[in-house]
This record gives sequence, structure tokens and C-alpha cells, in this order.
Amino acid sequence: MVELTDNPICTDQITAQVTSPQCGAVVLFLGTTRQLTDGRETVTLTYTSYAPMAQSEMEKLEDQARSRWPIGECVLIHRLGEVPVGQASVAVAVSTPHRRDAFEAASWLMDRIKELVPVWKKEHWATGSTQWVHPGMTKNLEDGTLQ
Amino acid sequence: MVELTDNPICTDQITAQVTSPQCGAVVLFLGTTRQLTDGRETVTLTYTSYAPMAQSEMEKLEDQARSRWPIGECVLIHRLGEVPVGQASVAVAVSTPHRRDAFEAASWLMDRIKELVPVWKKEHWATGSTQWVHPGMTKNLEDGTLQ
Amino acid sequence: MIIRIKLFALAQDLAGAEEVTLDVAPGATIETVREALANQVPELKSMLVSCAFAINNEYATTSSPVEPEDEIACLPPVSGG
Amino acid sequence: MIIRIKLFALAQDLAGAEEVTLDVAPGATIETVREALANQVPELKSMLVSCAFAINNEYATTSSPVEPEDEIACLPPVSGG
Repeated sequence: MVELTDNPICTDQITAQVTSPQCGAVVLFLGTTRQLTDGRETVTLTYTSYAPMAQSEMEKLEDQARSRWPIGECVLIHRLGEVPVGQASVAVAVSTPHRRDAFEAASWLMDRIKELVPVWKKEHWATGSTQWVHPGMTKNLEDGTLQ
Repeated sequence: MVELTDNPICTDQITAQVTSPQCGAVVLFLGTTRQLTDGRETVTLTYTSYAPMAQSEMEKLEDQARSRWPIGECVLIHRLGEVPVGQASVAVAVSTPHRRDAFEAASWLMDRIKELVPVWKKEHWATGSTQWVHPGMTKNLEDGTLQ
Repeated sequence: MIIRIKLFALAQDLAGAEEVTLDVAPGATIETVREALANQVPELKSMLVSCAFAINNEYATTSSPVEPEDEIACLPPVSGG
Repeated sequence: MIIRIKLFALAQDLAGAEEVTLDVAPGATIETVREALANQVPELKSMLVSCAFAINNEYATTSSPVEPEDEIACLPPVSGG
């Protein structure tokens, strides 16, 4: 199950969705907004996406994970819009018969989501400036403090 | 935070407890009662413990994990008594600044809990017989079908 | 032929537009599109080398051909999660 | 000296008791306890080789000495989680 949503991520619902009588293990990963990045303070993040492609890339990742691990249930959710400090922007949850597979699959899914799913994060710094996060780009422009 | 409890495990509460503004990653593991083990059907499990030692062993594991990984918050819960099919008997949750550490710490904690914490599981098979689970023991007695 | 390129995140901000229309020769590839986009929107020039492209919601390679009816997207390095 | 051993899970069921009292010589170790327990409760004999022991909530080794006031526990292979 794959979802892009503007709403807060509800973990009880996710763990209920993935728990299965065939599976003895559930692993849930949440990516949450951190207050400090390299010593700079974040007030909030906003996420934007290329929604149809993000949806289809997440569906492909679920399919690939299911072909690699004996997954019972799988939930991939990315929140869009504003995600304040301490709240979750992404959730990955899988159930498998045994725990090693659940850890491996959830970790792999999260790595691939960060590599492949067209979603972008904008930092809203406590200084008032904002900045798109584009990993590996040599020159990132920052609103208000153009470098 | 370490807890032995007779009550159902509430995952929303756990993820709220471990989420921290200093941490960008939360990993939650749930061990749930499986319906089938080697083709045999389980109706329910009951867990018993040597409670004071189980509590202190889990506290030591939390301390050791905190010395190995930059853990923000950590919750270890083992449920005792009856845990029906599909419900969680154990929860491990950690938050860390970055995700790799959260996956590693949660997986390590779960491995150590299964090795070291004095808790025992009794299978209640659909056939009506019951059986203590003692991994590695050559001869396990089964009530009702003594071998 | 006329093609339209969707822009996202910093690319959208720098271009000041969610979409850019380009006129490219038939047989154009993603590489052609990248060059034409850099020429038409010079603000994007320095970041385009870091951008991936998608055709109809699938990642494309530099040699992938484009057609007028394709949905083409310029994707700056992603940062979800 | 008199010591008491807590039993759990299958060991408790086989002995039909949550606790067993043993009389061992001063200077006894966990190894002595294991032997005395097997002699006093023959039902436990075959499983004791698989059991760990704890003294005052800490895992003990076969050479750990025991004292009358110690809380000693016989721990069959654990199966939590």
C-alpha cells in the first residue's frame, strides 16, 4: 500500500495495517523532522512532489521488495506540505514471518525511497530563510541570503 | 524506558515516546504472535518471566545500546500473560539522528532480548496441547502428547 | 516539435514557472532537451547537470527519445524521506 | 547450608514447584547446585544441562559461589520476543 498524503502520519493505523497472522515481525521506520542540521535550527520543513511519478516509483519499490523478501503486508507513506519539527514525513512498514527480513526490507525500502522517489524538501531555517535540499548539488541557493 | 506489562502494546504511544526533535529517525520493531509455526497452528501464546531479572537485563541492554549508538529515546516493552495471534508480545523502539543507527540499534536490541532476557513462551496449539518453547533443548515435553 | 517540461523545487523557483515549452527538432533526446532548456532558461544552466529527467513518469536516460505528447519532467536531486 | 532455587517454565512444571530447597556444603558453586538439584529432583536431570543459572538477578557461571541469602534461579533456554 502506497500513499502520498497531506495529513499527519498515524502509526497505530499503519502497524494495524501491516500486522498479519502469517507474520511474526513488524518493522516500522519513521523519518521525522529534526530541529538541528549541522548546527542550524529548522523551524519546519515543506515537502513537494511530482505526485504521479512518486506514487508509481513507490509502487515499484513495494513490488521489488516483495520479490526479494517474504513480505506479508507493506505500507509506504510520504507526507507532503508542511511537516513541523518532531513530526513524521515518511513511514515505511513491513511484516514478514521472521524478523531479519523485516529489518532488511524496511531499511532497503527507505534507502531506495530517498534515492528514487521524486519528493523534495525545503528547509525553513530559524533565521527566516528557506532552502531547497538537493543532495550533491554543488551550489544551493538560499532565499534571503543568496550566496 | 523498559517495561514488562500484562496489557496490549500501544504503538502510537511508543512512537510518540521515542520521537525527539534531535532525532530524524525512529525504528519500531514488533514481535507478533504467528498463526503457523512449521505447519502447526497456534491459537495463542502465554508468556511468563523472571520479572526482576527480565527488567534488569532489559535495562542493561538499553544502557549498552546507548553506549554503542547515538540514541535519543529508547523503549523496550515485553508483554506477559496471554498474547493472541496477531498481537504484539514485544516492542523495541529507538530514535537516532540518522536512520542507519536506528535500524542497527533496534535489530541488535531485539537479538539480545531473545538471547538474554528471562522470558518464556508457551505454545497453545490448535490441537489443544501446550508446549514450553526452550530453543536448543533436545527434548521438549508437550502436555497431552507426552513423547 | 513543441514539447513541455515540468519543473520542480529549486528549478521551478529559478525558472519562475512550473512548466517550460521548448521547440526541438524531431528525433530529439533527453540530452537535446537538457541543452535546449539551458539555452532558453539560462538560470537553470548550472543546475541541469545535476538533474535527472523523466518521460511519462519513468526515469529516462540521456539518449531516450522524446515525443510531443510525452510528459517530460526535470527532476533536481530528490530529498524525500 | 540451605539454599533456595527458583524454577521457571518447563523446569517448574516438571518439578511441580516454583521453588526448591537444597542443602549444600558451604563453598558450593553453581555447578554444585546443578548436581544437587538433579539428585533431588530427578525429573529435571535431562534438562539441567541446557539451563543457565542466575544469582541475584545476574547470569552466573558454573564456578560462581552461592551463599544462603542469595536469590538463585534456574533458567531454561529463554524464548521471549
